[in-house]
Amino acid sequence: MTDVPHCTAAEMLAILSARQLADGQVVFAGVGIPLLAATLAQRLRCPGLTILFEGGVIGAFVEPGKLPPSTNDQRCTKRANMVLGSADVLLLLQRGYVDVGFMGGAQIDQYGNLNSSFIGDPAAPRTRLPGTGGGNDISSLTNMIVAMKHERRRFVKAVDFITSPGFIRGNRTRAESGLPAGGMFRVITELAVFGFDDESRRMKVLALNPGVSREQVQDNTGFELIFDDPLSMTAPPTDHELGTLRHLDPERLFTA
Amino acid sequence: MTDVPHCTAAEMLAILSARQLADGQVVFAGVGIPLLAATLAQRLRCPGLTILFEGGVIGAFVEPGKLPPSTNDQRCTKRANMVLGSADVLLLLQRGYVDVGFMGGAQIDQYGNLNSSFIGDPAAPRTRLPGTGGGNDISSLTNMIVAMKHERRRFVKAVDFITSPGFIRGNRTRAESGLPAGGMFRVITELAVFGFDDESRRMKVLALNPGVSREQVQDNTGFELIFDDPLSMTAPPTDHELGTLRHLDPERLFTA
Amino acid sequence: MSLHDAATLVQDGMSVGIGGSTMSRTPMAMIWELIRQQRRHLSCARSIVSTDGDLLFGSDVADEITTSWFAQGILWGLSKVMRHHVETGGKRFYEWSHMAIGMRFRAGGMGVPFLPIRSMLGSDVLRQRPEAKTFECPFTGETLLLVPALNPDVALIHVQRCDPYGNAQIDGLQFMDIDLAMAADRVILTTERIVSNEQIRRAPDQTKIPFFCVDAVVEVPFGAAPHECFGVYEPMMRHMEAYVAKVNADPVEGMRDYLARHVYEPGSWTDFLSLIGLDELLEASNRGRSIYND
Amino acid sequence: MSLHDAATLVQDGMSVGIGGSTMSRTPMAMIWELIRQQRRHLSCARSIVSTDGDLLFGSDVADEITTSWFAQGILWGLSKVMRHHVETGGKRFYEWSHMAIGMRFRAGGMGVPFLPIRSMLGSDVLRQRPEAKTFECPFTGETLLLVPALNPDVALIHVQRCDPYGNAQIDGLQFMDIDLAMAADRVILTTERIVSNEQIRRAPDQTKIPFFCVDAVVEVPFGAAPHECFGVYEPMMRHMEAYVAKVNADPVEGMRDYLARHVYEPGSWTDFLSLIGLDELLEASNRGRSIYND
Repeated sequence: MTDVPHCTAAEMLAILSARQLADGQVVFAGVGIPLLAATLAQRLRCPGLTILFEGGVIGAFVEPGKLPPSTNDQRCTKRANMVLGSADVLLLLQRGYVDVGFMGGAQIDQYGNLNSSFIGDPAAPRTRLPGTGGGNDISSLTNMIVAMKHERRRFVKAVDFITSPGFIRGNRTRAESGLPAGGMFRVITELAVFGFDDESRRMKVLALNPGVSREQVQDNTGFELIFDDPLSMTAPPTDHELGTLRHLDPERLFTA
Repeated sequence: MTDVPHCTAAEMLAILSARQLADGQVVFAGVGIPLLAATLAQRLRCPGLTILFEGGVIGAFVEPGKLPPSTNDQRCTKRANMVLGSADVLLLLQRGYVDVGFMGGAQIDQYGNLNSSFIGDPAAPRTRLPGTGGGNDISSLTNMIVAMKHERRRFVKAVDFITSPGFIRGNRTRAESGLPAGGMFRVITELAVFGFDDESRRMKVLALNPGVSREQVQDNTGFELIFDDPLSMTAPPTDHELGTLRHLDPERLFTA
Repeated sequence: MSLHDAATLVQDGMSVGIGGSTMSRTPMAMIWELIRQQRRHLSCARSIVSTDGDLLFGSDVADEITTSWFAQGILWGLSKVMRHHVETGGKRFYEWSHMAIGMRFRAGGMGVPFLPIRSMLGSDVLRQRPEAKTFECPFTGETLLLVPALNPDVALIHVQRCDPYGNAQIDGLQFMDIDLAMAADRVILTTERIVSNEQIRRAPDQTKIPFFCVDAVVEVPFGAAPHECFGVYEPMMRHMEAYVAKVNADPVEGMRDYLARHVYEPGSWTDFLSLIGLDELLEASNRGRSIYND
Repeated sequence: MSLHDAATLVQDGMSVGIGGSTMSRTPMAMIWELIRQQRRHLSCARSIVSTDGDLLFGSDVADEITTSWFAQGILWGLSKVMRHHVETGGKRFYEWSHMAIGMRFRAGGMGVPFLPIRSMLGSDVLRQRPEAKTFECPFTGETLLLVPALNPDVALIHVQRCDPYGNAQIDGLQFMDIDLAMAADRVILTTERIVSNEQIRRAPDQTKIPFFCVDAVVEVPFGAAPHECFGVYEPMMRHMEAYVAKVNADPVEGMRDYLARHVYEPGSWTDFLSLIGLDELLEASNRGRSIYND
């Protein structure tokens, strides 16, 4: 996938995702790569990053080597600023206190809609996926960053089922659906960093990961991509980034 | 007022009110006589009486001689079972967890409506009273006991302003107003104990206080009363009741 | 931050939510400072209003107060100050039920335009409040009342402790302060003491207000005086009684005199506390802490 | 009360709200007992469902589960047990957003028929849920979603401690348990320990569920095993991993075997804990208490 052999795809995802976060932001992070990447950003460049977890945690400060197996575990609360009800932490999104949501994704389409509910017909699904969790709420109410594996079957023209809304059918359809705020901001994969066109709201390649070609990205994508012009090239992970990441997840719980 | 000279009108109110409560009930009590009477009932006959206060207290157990100057003071929480938000304690009424509300009253009418907002025209009031507090919520959502002074100007045919609804205009007008539950249950004064007719919902004398005549009650009331038949006579305060009451309020904060 | 600087976040004409209830955890020092800075035309809202409302009307800082109950306290009957300002028509007291005020703050804090309630229906309190809407429930057909969200421009809240960022821990009665903090666009915290962020992080389930709601933190010991602060001091009743006697005797001249001597003349909040007197402060503290004695 | 007697409050066909979330404070002992008593046709609801949902479907206790997310845990990917029962059509998984579940319990706890939210709009999650109603706000003209109250017949909630009357104190993450307790018509509490009412009254601001919501209290140490209980034990991951390997290898036979050996055969909950093993219980306790070590 990449020219950086010392780094797994999951590690690449975590490091590039962490770079998308800015100090002082309030980020609502899902379990797995998002939790890990937000924690990485906090340790690298963003000591004032406030991490929220769905279990009901504000200002998490996860301990190295003690990654929680879900965002509802007690480990999420260690040295946090505040613990509250899990509906209440989601209400912070609705009230507008959250700058960015950060989740993983199973299937995404050209408008940034995510599916984590059904493969096939919902009435008789080929696969029943786990469902939205807080994903629908987060993506409905704030700006989203999604970190996910880049495979053609995961990057589809239209998802089978919109679990977590991106820009719905593009243009102004998101706002017209009753979602005036937020929307898909960035998608991070092991191949590239994506944004969305301001007008059409179609997915756009902003930067290629080190050693990745345009063709490689397009070939692994089930719809036609827009490429930013000029197109950036992402700097490779540094030893400091990778070292810090591995210190956080020495057992490769989320970076296998 | 009464033939029991060793007892003030306020003490009589507190003692007769306390008798209206039953062990095991959940009672939402206002400050003043209600707080005192509920505490008295708890010490006399109802150790399992659960007292709620508007400040956000469940299971209050007020200390003798340390009566709180409002139901929002820390003294209300001493040895309570639970402290919660003040909107949340009111929501218990809406959810149906409260058996009886218990308040004082400034002005009441034949249908048990209470006014604590305006004397005269609300647009240009002769007197602006303090307002509803939790009274409107309590009387809208549960069965009410009211303890108040019996004066002709306070017992009126129709209150100037319905702050806390009783049976509105009688018959089924309360339910028709969107208040299917609760209603005025008892009114306690230094003269008598009142209920409300099951059909017309007009105020009815259930029992005369010791030494009080029918005429005396009617003469001090600004509308025509119904008298229960047969009419009961309330037993006078016992020394034990009075002694316990004075132990609770030795400074006569609420029983002057 | 100083009381003076924090108070500049409150501009003339703003809507201001006030934390605490009746005589408890009232942000008195901040109100005192707003009077000194001669703020004008505020629209205030509080669950239950006590002598704080007297001062806001009597000093001409507030034009209107939204609350469920407004008196000095049950012990003193009606507030002659409130009566004077409302009955003569100069000031407005907008009355809602206590739960309605709470649900208005809660709607604001939840980021929705309204919440449904089952009280106020059938009463004249509702008739005075056309901004609430009676509504037929689409699920059950019942009549409900929709009360509109209340999102003050700024909230004034007094707490026992918070860190320099504004992560606040409230002991005992919370009243409507958590909803208010979430609902307000800005929050000014006064606090009995500022503690380290490390201390906050040791007991995160005691934190009630997160720092990102908070725009200013001011350490003001006895910042709710002469009202009470749970676990720290009870109300200073001798001062309160003298105050009530003075302003109820003459709501205009009595108030003018109280403001001159207790608000404008002192050089600092500590000077005001000196007027209450060390003996009463110590007594109130002793009673306040006694909640933890058993 | 015993687990056995408390479980009789849950009748066939009832709606059952389940406290905790994912692998945390799950009332596993009560679920275990319901399986042993062969309860049938339950309609369950929980914020996030983990292996508790596997067991409820795999034992045929529940016909339907209302939740926002249903898998064994992020570490193990999809639940093959859930997939088997839902995809073959025998069982139903009703999906709502996490906040929607929370607001449905909250509406139930507040005693109103619905609450308004701003999520789920525009998504296919909403298209699957015609029982939610899109609504034009009469105050702002915005589009909102009204989600209906969820008032389970009975709630199962596990807590760190409560008194014999059911006044319960929950440490750390509360999840949706407070709203659930208020919403349910009956509540069965399991608790790590029963403490005196005197102890509850010493710290009333730590009480999260009042006794009058509660219909049964059962002291069950390790009552959330093999899941975690905040501050007491973390999840027992070796047991969990063995469980997942077994049931995902064969969702029918694997589950049958697990239920036989871990639910039906043990003579008591303590016997089940013995199957987890003292070493893992002690390790989990050590990790659980470590939250308070710093």
